[in-house]
Amino acid sequence: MSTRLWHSLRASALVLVLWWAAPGSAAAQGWSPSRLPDGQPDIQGTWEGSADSANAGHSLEEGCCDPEHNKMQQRAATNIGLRKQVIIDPANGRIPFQPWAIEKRREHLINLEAPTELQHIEPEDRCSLQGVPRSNLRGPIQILQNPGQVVMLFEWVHAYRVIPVDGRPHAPKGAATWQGDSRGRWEGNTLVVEVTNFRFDPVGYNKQPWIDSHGTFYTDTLRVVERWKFVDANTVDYEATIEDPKVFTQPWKIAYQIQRLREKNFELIEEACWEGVSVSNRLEAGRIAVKSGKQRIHSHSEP
Amino acid sequence: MRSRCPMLLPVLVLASLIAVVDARQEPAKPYAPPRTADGQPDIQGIYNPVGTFYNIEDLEYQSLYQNFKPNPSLSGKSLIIDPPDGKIPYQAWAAEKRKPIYQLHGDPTPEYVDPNAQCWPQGVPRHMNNREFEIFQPPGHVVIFNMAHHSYRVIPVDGSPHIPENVKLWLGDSRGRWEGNTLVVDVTNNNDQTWFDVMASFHSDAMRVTERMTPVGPDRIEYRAVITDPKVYTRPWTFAIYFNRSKDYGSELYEEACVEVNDRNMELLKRPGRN
Amino acid sequence: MLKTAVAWIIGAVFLTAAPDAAAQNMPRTPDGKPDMSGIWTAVNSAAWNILPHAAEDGVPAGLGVVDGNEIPYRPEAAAKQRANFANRATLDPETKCWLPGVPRATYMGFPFQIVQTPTQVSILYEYGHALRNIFMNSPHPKGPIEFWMGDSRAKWDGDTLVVDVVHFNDQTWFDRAGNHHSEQLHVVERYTPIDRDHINYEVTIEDPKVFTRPWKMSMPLYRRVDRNMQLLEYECSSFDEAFRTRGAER
Amino acid sequence: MSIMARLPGCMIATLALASLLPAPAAAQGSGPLPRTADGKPDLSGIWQAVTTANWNIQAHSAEKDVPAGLGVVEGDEIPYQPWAAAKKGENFANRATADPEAKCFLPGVPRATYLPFPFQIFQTPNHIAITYEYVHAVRRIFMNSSHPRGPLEFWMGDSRGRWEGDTLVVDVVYFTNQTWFDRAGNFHSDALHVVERYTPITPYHINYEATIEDPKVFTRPWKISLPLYRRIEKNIRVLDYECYAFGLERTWYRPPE
Repeated sequence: MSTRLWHSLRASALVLVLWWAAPGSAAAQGWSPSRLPDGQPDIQGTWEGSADSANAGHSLEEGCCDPEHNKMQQRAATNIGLRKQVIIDPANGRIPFQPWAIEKRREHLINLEAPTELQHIEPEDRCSLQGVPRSNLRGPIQILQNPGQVVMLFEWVHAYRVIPVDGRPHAPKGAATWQGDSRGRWEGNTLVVEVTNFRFDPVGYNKQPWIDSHGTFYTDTLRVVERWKFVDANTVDYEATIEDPKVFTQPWKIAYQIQRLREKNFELIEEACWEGVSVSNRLEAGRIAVKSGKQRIHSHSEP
Repeated sequence: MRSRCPMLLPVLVLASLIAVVDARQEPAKPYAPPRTADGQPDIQGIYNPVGTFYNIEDLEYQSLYQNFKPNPSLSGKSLIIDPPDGKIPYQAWAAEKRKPIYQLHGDPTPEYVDPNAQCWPQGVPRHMNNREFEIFQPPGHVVIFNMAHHSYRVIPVDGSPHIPENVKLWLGDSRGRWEGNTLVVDVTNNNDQTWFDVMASFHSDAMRVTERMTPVGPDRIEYRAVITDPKVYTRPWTFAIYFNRSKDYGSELYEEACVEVNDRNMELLKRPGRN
Repeated sequence: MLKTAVAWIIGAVFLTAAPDAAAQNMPRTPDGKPDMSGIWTAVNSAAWNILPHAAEDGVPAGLGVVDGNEIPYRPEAAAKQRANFANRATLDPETKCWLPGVPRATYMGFPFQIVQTPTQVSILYEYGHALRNIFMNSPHPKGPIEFWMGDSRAKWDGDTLVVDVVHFNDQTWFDRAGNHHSEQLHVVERYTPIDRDHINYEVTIEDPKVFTRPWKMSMPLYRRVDRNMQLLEYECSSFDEAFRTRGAER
Repeated sequence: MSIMARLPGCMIATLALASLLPAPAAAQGSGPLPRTADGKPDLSGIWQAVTTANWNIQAHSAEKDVPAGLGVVEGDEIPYQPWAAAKKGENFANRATADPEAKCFLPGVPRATYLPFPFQIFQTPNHIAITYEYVHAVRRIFMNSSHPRGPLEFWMGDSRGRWEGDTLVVDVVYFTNQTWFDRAGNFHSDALHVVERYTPITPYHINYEATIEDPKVFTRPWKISLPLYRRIEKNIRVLDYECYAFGLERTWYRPPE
């Protein structure tokens, strides 16, 4: 007979036990953070991916943008491509798609360039949630902590992630979500988060997040394990292993640095993307491009 | 019960008493029921209403509904004890609206079908005037369970206020209080979709009913309902029946599904040219 | 009257206990404030209509949440509400999956999670992952600014969290019955914990362009005690219907 | 016995210690449970389940107008016999018309409990009544008495109750095969046997469990569990929801405007 009271008592007791188990590794090296009442390292504050990962959200392989795109985004014309290779495994920095998936991704990239239907416009441009790890690559992340959980708030589409660290089980498989179902645990100063139960659209792959705008899709067997290693008060060595046996030939890994925003009393503001988006002119342009036979693959490296 | 002319009042009271006297066999001393755990007069049990379901204004036509013979001996008798003529004091437009139902009541078109025939809740006071029902008195409440359509009415006797005015309900919003051994119930928030009998005796959503249930013996309860509706009647009117405790029914009402098995009945009504 | 009511009702519970008396079994944060962190839901039919209403197809009846059961519209605003109601199937911003605004986000029937820290209280709504960051003890930025969820600044009044919200746009409704407001809407929310599992949520609404005087609504919020309760998602902008209409828009 | 009594002292101080104790048999919860004269927990009052189980008792993602839910089935798996699993899929496909709730029929048990409508419990020592807002469904739970001889068929079944400590146990048999457990097509046969357990956790929460057994449809018994919340709004009432009458209201006799 589980009672609400009994359940919460047991849960909080679990966190205490968990914490004691791993004091050794924290003291060994690096930062010794202040502690919250439930023993978690205090990592609250606002963080953002460093400059070298700036364009990774668009494409984990190539980064993004061309001069004209940058002008539109008021960014330096030279802000093109990736400063630093974000994919560290496989070493060639490419996503290890299975053959059938390479074909599917090409199709996405062609449609991306000349969209004629709503399905061709990639989820981010339709103001959808970004899932993991892509949510972390889109602007500031405010971290709040409560006993037993880490909460991440984003500006983009007012998304959020709630990461229980009290050892509770994953939600049942049937309750898939766009942001995935996160479960975290602390290993010293490293927050390890396993994310499963991602929302999957078996038909068009477009009513689910893409891992990047360059058509990187996944299926219901996607599993992401993030490691947020807080090396000092202002720096996180972020690493995520992405695994989906139906789409990729091997688990692959991305890594980059996340820094604390130094701006004083920074406040996230409301970003109402869906309320303001209009995609009809993009579709119009796409139809014109297709009619005039000018379809080409969306890319930043080819001339 | 307000009457326009105060002089009339004693006559009316006298008249209703006469109507009651011949029916009452118990001794003159008023009956004092036992008490429930929370101090209410205990009138729990299963009862059969002694009234009529077909035409509360003229008891002669009770039987037509089930194709039996009319009963001339009851002609002119009515369940309405005020006004004295036993008729519902409709305003002119309302009396006019009711006329077509008289020709068609034996074979009504869907538009004129008795809401009860569609398994809709019967409304107050009709659901007390139909078939066996049970009075159940848990702490702070009197609850009426009907066999028909598994309908129920919850009457709090805790002095709580009525619900907001424009939330209209099929069985209204009842508030009860005990005056001695008489349960007085004020029923507001009635919607305008129920009838008092098969003959389209209708009311508006401004109807208010004040009921008085008085146990006059261990097995009999007198029931009076004063019905007020300024939108439809020229004045309040009073409806009176009584309940006999049911001896043969046993102690448990069973479920009687209605909507679930009613599709066939509704089809019968939809004959060519009628739906 | 209450005493006699209690005499009649040994079983039923009337939650009109003074909040302070009951609030001491309320967990507290290290800085001594009631800890309202957790997942909550309003259990009523205010999402359909904040005024009392009878049942309709798909719409449960409701006793309403507005004090006095009446919204003091200006004449032209009352006419607009009637027009909104008549065309609610297309005019209601909820049908376009737009952010619901305040206080509507609280009683949409979906759970929301309060994340309480000394300097900021964030409220994460399952509906459309709406998000409110409520900043403690700091002034509103200078306007005019128009946010869908307004700009929220809060302070504690004893055990009550008082949230002042301004800088709205005029696009959201209070419910599905066409009750509306202008961009001059000013909302003051009072979250007063009754005990560990209940909050008395009271909202004062002021909008001189639309109402002749301020008015109030109030309702209890219930802490969700389901096993392993967590927020899920209602990403309604991704459902086919919203998807298609967005594509066709000019 | 004061209903307004609250848990003495502050909860936090005992947090660490209490968690090491074995689960308390009776509910300690916040505040002592209100009790009836015969010492039983008093479940009287207006209650409501706050869950998406009526859409689908299993875990499900959101769809248009359908909120997501973690499900209420323990283990999230319903042990259908093979033929029955196929029938469930068929039900799901035709749910818009095939669901008895679409025709406003009585919801059956345990579905009546987790419909998005309140219900009122009236408790007396030998008879407990539950009146539901949805289509004024009613259940009469007769205490410490046995089921009548069958075979009988009721939409809401025949309920017989007893107390096990502070838990009200209700044995329900004699169902029709017409009701569903939710809008997702989960069904049963007339051999359905449900055992409900109402365990008050605090004065405002009941832990509701229902063990479902139907040898004609499932390979083994399975269980659902969910909390019931006491509705604490001032002057809360069970109203009505007569869905079969929607759209059929008559106006031919309304008073002239």
